[in-house]
Amino acid sequence: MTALSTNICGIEFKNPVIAASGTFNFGKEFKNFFSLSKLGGICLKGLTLGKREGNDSPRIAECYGGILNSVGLQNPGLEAFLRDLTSVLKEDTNFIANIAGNTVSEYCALAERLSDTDISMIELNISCPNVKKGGLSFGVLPEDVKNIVKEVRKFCKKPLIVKLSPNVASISDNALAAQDGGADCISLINTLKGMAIDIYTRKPILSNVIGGLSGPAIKPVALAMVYECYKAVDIPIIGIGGIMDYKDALEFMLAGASAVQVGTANMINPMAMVEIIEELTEFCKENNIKNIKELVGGLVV
Amino acid sequence: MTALSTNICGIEFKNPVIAASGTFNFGKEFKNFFSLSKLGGICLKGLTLGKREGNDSPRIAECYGGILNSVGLQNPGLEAFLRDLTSVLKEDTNFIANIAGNTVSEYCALAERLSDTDISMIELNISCPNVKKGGLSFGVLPEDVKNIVKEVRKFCKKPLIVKLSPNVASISDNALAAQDGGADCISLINTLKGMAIDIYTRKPILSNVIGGLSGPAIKPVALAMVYECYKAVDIPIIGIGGIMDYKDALEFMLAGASAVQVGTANMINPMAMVEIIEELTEFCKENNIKNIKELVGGLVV
Amino acid sequence: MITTKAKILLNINVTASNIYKIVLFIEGMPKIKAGQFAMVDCGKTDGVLLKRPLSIHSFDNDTITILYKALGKGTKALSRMQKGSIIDIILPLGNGFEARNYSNIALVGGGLGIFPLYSVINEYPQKNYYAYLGCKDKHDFVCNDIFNEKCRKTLIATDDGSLGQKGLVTDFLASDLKRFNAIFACGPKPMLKALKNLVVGTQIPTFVSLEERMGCGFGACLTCACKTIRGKERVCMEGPVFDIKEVIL
Amino acid sequence: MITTKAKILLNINVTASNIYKIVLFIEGMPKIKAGQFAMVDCGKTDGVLLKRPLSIHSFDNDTITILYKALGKGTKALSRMQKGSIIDIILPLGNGFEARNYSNIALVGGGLGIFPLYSVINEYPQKNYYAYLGCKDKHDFVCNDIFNEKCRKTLIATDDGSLGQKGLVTDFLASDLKRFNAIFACGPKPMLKALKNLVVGTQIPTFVSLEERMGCGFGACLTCACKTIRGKERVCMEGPVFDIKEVIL
Ligand SMILES: Cc1cc2nc3c(=O)[nH]c(=O)nc-3n(C[C@H](O)[C@H](O)[C@H](O)COP(=O)(O)OP(=O)(O)OC[C@H]3O[C@@H](n4cnc5c(N)ncnc54)[C@H](O)[C@@H]3O)c2cc1C
Ligand SMILES: Cc1cc2nc3c(=O)[nH]c(=O)nc-3n(C[C@H](O)[C@H](O)[C@H](O)COP(=O)(O)OP(=O)(O)OC[C@H]3O[C@@H](n4cnc5c(N)ncnc54)[C@H](O)[C@@H]3O)c2cc1C
Ligand SMILES: Cc1cc2nc3c(=O)[nH]c(=O)nc-3n(C[C@H](O)[C@H](O)[C@H](O)COP(=O)(O)O)c2cc1C
Ligand SMILES: Cc1cc2nc3c(=O)[nH]c(=O)nc-3n(C[C@H](O)[C@H](O)[C@H](O)COP(=O)(O)O)c2cc1C
Ligand code: FES
Ligand code: FES
Repeated sequence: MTALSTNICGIEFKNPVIAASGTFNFGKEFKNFFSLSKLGGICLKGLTLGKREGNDSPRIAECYGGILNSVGLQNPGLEAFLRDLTSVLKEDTNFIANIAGNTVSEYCALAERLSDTDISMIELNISCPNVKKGGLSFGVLPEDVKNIVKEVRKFCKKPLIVKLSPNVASISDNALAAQDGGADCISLINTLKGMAIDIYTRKPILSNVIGGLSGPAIKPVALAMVYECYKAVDIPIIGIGGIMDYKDALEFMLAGASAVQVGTANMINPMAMVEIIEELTEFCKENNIKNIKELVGGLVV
Repeated sequence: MTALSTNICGIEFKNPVIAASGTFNFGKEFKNFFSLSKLGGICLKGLTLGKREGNDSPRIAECYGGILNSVGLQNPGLEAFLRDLTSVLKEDTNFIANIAGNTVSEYCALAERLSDTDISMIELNISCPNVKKGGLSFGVLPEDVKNIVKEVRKFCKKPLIVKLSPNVASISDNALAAQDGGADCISLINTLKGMAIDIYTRKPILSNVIGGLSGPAIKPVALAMVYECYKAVDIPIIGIGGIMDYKDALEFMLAGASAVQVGTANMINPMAMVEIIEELTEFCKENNIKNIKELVGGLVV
Repeated sequence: MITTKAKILLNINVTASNIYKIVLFIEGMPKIKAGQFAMVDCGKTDGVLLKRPLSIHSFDNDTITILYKALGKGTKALSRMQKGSIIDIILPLGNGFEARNYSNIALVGGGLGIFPLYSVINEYPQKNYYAYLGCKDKHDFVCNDIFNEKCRKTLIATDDGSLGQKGLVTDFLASDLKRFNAIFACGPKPMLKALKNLVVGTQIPTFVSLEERMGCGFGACLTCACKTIRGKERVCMEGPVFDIKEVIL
Repeated sequence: MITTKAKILLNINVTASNIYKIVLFIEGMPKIKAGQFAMVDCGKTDGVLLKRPLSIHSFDNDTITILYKALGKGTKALSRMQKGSIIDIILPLGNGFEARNYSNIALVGGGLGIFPLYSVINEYPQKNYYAYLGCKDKHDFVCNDIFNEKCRKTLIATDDGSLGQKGLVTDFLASDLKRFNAIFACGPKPMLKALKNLVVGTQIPTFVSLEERMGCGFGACLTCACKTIRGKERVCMEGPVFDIKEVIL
């Protein structure tokens, strides 16, 4: 056991630092910068049954301390993934499939097929603000959350993570609903709905008008939600939202996250996760922390 | 008529730039910097029936591009306000009373008493994340919003603004509920619930643990919500959230806001609103805009 | 109270422990009182928004000097600013120490709290001063020399005895109490509490300067509340200096 | 593709219209191809997070030169950076122009799109080049001289006729088409569309470098999509250079 090793839903993680879906594609691009085996895990780009082209460009706008994206789940589709992209799964880290569908049965089909691969876990994306059908609409009301999780659970043979949307009335109600539905783990937050306007052209910057806000701007919101969920549920939590450095990661762990996902930071600095892992190791050493699990939920209130 | 003059719910505004409640106290402090008559209006610090001491310090934490506050509606209470603080109402601008209660009948009592003063409008604060009872809890579910607005409406003889919380499932549902309840105007957004942790002490930075996030970090979220509401309701909208300069103000107006409120910016630069007003005037001149109302909802999609 | 521009005339590290001295030139300088502070813009890097509250260490007709520790994002950014740069500043803020009516004044400072105390000597150089200055270790001392020069007595104490006496300043104050007709203090809460215990039985007017996280610094946001016998008050407006009898520490 | 540090050797304004020339020294410089770009860190001021995509104008063994317009927050912050500063950079990115197999090449540039075209000459100095360069007005021209020096022909056009011909570069290209066995172009969408109309009937291999708002610049975020006959592709990876026949403009 090293200071950073941890176990989530029976899966061993070298460290609690996982790439967030959509900011790491299918991993290959980052091999230019470091060995993927350094990472705790990688959430792959959101997969749908069929190929999706996503929204038109511009799909990104920079905001103060954050970015808006409206990629809209562009991906090659399940079959193409299974055919062309599974070689990355041989890398020595945990791969998590992030799945999204237009209907409950599409989610089920994805979960079923991916259960037969070397994927370590499956993350249910019911929180994407950038697609018309499905996506976020399954993730708003607690009863809808519970229902979809219950259905997917029947087909999912891997540990099931449910990724929650922050655009809801009560995050802890939704977390409980996911737990009740049979989730093994929850991850949060996905992006906040947001918008930016070019005052000269009077047009929205994103062709899709609305996008999802990520980056340091959303960290306080994400942290409060993780803390609320930690008080509500018994299953492990993966904290996400604006994590740029090891201090941010520690804040999430103190608030109750067993692991963290790093998204936007990867786009700004491809070495971000490696640096976080190194600095967490250093931090544990300096503070005589035998294993980082000691910190989880360690907030003193 | 000047380029910036506007009319909201029958009230004349010199310009659409209003101080946001809680960042301008009762106005006096800013007289050190400029004449209050320059402003379109001022929302006074949230008033409650009885005196409130608010939460313990620390009540503020700086986040990336934003601040968290947990003041908790510290105010001298209605009677002390009426006795000691009404002299500011003589200044040549519009004063808006921001009211909050623990019960619906407290809101009604506040609205009734303030209707007999020189206040121009009343803003119903059902969106404060920093108080235990009341505050936000009236502002989450559309039916609760409609109910409290309907009750207060009976006692309120001034134009009634309902200030919406962003911590909800669907902002447009809540906006419609406010309209249905009889609101003359909606303002949004109040702060997003957020949190910050000191990793060395392992304690939350705010003594109240959770606070409200404001500042440029929340602008994209606020803008998207204003736009959603603009598509949903017929009553005027006052846009709030991270407005730091005239460009931000214009984004909100293009998204559908008839006027804007400036909050956090006042704390960082006490001249912020005066600068915004000057730059808006300049912008209208340069772009041959006869009156800024032309821009409201002018987003090209 | 004005919001204005200041030109950096000097900005240098003065100790091993990241304490900087900054000298700012301000045209049309308003009248300043000892113990007042300024809200200093540290730039808008890495998500920083708020100005930082920093006490005025000394002042003359057109400059102020501040001693500050480069701790977090804001003050570190400030420490990187070059001579000649122009920054935004709001000053003077808060009530300050009122020394006019006292002749024999004890100045009791702990850590960073030592810095603002010097402004009292700066404003009223003709009084009799007795300084009691405490720090963790000798590296934190920056301005003991100037106290030494201007005070009848300057007692230095460190937690580890690496400079002056070993112990807390309040330990060494008790025996001298009779000498003073006022005590002005600034420092960490535990020091102020110890001081309160010490003076509670005496009639010596004692004033303490408090620190609290601040938003605006000029009274608008109510984020800087401290507890007094009258209820919550703003450290930036009703303070930072409070009568020790009236403040709940 | 590496992520590394670069030292600013030069960073100066070269025109009236806020165009800057920056020269960066990079130790362990990777091999660069004409038409590739870099993601350049502009600091983290005023809420800026993302690196900015900027094309490589010219390069040698350990330096690259970029010409950029200081437009928004990021590039303006970059323009304020001092000689000697160290910045983060990712390079080289994208596919670039492949000139190897062509001898007579037309370089068609509009506005800021002129800058990267020069890197083709920089990589293959021995070819025959014909440059068609267009801008709004004469103030936007920065590097026409170096094209003039290296090209068989350099046609300059401005919208207002303030320099060279009055009109669009594509207007002047038509009559010369027979001379080229390749066209490399970079510039605003309308120019590229006009070019597509011009070459659609010909057999001349024509490659265009596209611009799109980018997040990462190295293929990870899928935010920079453009439409091609194969579906959406990443400007930063499959591009920025596309065969004009395959891209939907
Ligand atoms: C009235 C007053 C006078 C002061 N005078 C001095 C002085 O003369 N010299 C000096 O070195 N320090 C002084 N301080 C403390 C100084 O304001 C903080 O050290 C500084 O604000 C920390 O900012 P940062 O960017 O280093 O830290 P960050 O962690 O980036 O600050 C984040 C936020 O927390 C606030 N904050 C963090 N620590 C403190 C603190 N201890 N007190 C108040 N706010 C804090 C900051 O102002 C900022 O809003 C004074 C504080 C007050 C209230
Ligand atoms: C492959 C490529 C190569 C480029 N090469 C050059 C070059 O050599 N010289 C040069 O002057 N410019 C070049 N550009 C354009 C340059 O990237 C933008 O002008 C710059 O990013 C704008 O940033 P800003 O900070 O000035 O504006 P901001 O408004 O602060 O930018 C906000 C966001 O929008 C993006 N953005 C804004 N405008 C553009 C744009 N026109 N194209 C792409 N992204 C934009 C920024 O990258 C940033 O993410 C290139 C763009 C691309 C895609
Ligand atoms: C460009 C981009 C694409 C994303 N795509 C997905 C996706 O396909 N599936 C998903 O669940 N989340 C997606 N997200 C959300 C991130 O996984 C993450 O939840 C969010 O960005 C917050 O984390 P951050 O602030 O660290 O980026 C995407 C985010 C970005 C910025
Ligand atoms: C310190 C502080 C105190 C506030 N107090 C109140 C209040 O009393 N009543 C209220 O309706 N909103 C209050 N707000 C919310 C603001 O009015 C505004 O809605 C919010 O800050 C978002 O705008 P901004 O980003 O421009 O600050 C407060 C905000 C801050 C920062
Ligand atoms: S800091 Fe704003 S009132 Fe004191
Ligand atoms: S910019 Fe990220 S994939 Fe192209």
